Amino acid sequence: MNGWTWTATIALGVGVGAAVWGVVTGPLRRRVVAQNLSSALAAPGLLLLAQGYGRPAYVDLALLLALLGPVGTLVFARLLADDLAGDPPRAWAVTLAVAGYGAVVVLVLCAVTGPGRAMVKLLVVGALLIGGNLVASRALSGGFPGSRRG
Amino acid sequence: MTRRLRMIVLALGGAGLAALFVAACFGMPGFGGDRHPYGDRAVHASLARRTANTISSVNFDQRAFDTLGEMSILFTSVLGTVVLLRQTRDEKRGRPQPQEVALPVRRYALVVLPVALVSGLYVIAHGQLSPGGGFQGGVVAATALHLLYLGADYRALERIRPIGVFEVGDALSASAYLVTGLAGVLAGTAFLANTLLPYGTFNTLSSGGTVPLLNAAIGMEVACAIVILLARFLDQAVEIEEDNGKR
Amino acid sequence: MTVLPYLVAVWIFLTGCYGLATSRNLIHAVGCLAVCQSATYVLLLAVGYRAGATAPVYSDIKPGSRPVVDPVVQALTLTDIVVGATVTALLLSLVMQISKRHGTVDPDELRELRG
Amino acid sequence: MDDPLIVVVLLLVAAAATAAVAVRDPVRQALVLAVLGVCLALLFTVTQAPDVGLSQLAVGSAVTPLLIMLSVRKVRRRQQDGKEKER
Repeated sequence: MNGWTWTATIALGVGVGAAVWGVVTGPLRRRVVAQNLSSALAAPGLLLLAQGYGRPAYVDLALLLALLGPVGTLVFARLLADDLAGDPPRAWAVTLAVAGYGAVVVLVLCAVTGPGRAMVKLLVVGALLIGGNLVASRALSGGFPGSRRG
Repeated sequence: MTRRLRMIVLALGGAGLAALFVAACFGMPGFGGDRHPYGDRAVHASLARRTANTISSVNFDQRAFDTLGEMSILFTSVLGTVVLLRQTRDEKRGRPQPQEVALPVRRYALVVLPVALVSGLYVIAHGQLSPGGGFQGGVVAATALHLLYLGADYRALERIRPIGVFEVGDALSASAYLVTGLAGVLAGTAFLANTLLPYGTFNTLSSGGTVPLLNAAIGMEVACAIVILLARFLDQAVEIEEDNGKR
Repeated sequence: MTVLPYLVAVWIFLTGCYGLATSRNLIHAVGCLAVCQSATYVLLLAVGYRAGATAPVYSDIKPGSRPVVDPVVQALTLTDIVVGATVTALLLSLVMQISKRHGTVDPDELRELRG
Repeated sequence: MDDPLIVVVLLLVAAAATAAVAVRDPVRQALVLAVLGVCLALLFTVTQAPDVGLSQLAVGSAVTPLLIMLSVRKVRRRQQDGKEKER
């Protein structure tokens, strides 16, 4: 194991562990936030692993998670809009902290890889991850107002 | 059988199963062991046919017949779902009211839709090189279309998703897989044997003989299958309602 | 350590079976079946793992430069995940039909209806 | 070699799977299943199976939750309609 995989071990253990805990307990508003953050916490871990294993091909996993994780959250935001309307999630502090964590990981990896195609891919993953995460949080807290079957 | 009796039977069966499983675990070769005879041979065969992604080579070359079986399970379960979820005589189709969507969410959906679609195609196209392939990319491409339902409303999705076209595409790609296999027979070798096309240069898009063709067929099959499945589910959940006689 | 992954697979499978048998909602039961399925993925990949090896995908490494894990079990697992999702869809559509016919998705109530 | 990493992710998967069974409400179970999908994808990555991880991410993050949530909506709506009819 090297420094990257050790960092990934700790980050995944703490981050995704917290997400699992959050999605299992508490009111619905906390569970949806935990589900949203699980993808935002796992994707930087995948990037760290790709670097640690020395396999740029593994970045595809993080790309797909950054794309589809927020889509999954939109599913819940849309179909649970009625249940969440009375008790919308308010977790902007945590969301922003997780977004910051993603940004730090992406920037560090960019600095290590140096300019080139790999760096562009990393930046795309980072942008999709942070943008998707923030939009999904927005969708959870009242992104679908006045929802009736549709 | 009462609930109590059922729980006792379950506990007994579960305990027995658990004991056997744990005993089996300790009899298995240790995790992370160095002996993988099949794996080594599969890697060797894949490299001989210049397919960079060994897993795609196993799926679409060495075990292509097995994948044909998997594909027919996929096809049959889609068929079953379509039959089960058709509109019956006592149901009517309601027009769903358009959903209000917050502006950032709508914009996000419209921006990410093409990105996700292109990523899906990228994953399919590079299936024989980097991680990915028809199975994964097809699901991603099909999911991308449904961003229209999530970010706009169901009628927008219905406009760009002529379901008949996807049903034809599903059947066409399933038969494309079969035809590629039969082409091997016509050329004088075996069904689904990868001897038809030149193997190409290692680690380029056209390498691997028939692997990219079968991969593309599976990608289209999976994408169409998922779109049809989700269309049936969305119809049921959003549009079709029971005719109560009073509404 | 050398048996932990297998034991985790056994645990996931048995938990899923327990959930299937005690479920009071057929949709929940379908979810439990998905959990059972994931036990098979864990088992297969644990069988194919080789310590210190990497994926047998040669788009970014030279063939033969590093030891690789077993691709056969990976190919089996990867197709099953996608096919499993469509089978889940088939089961869910059966649940919807049951709900239409009988107005309930609780297996215990369904049994009472029949007998 | 990468033992601690694999152990941590295995435990995460076991915890998420147990939770997915223990949570009885289908809606909440769908949320746990989505997180279980992410954990499984991590496990597949650390056991050096990126193809399988991609497959799990593609299916587990959006398609399976969407299928379950749509079924729940349909079943709930029928039950509500049924109650209205009785009234």
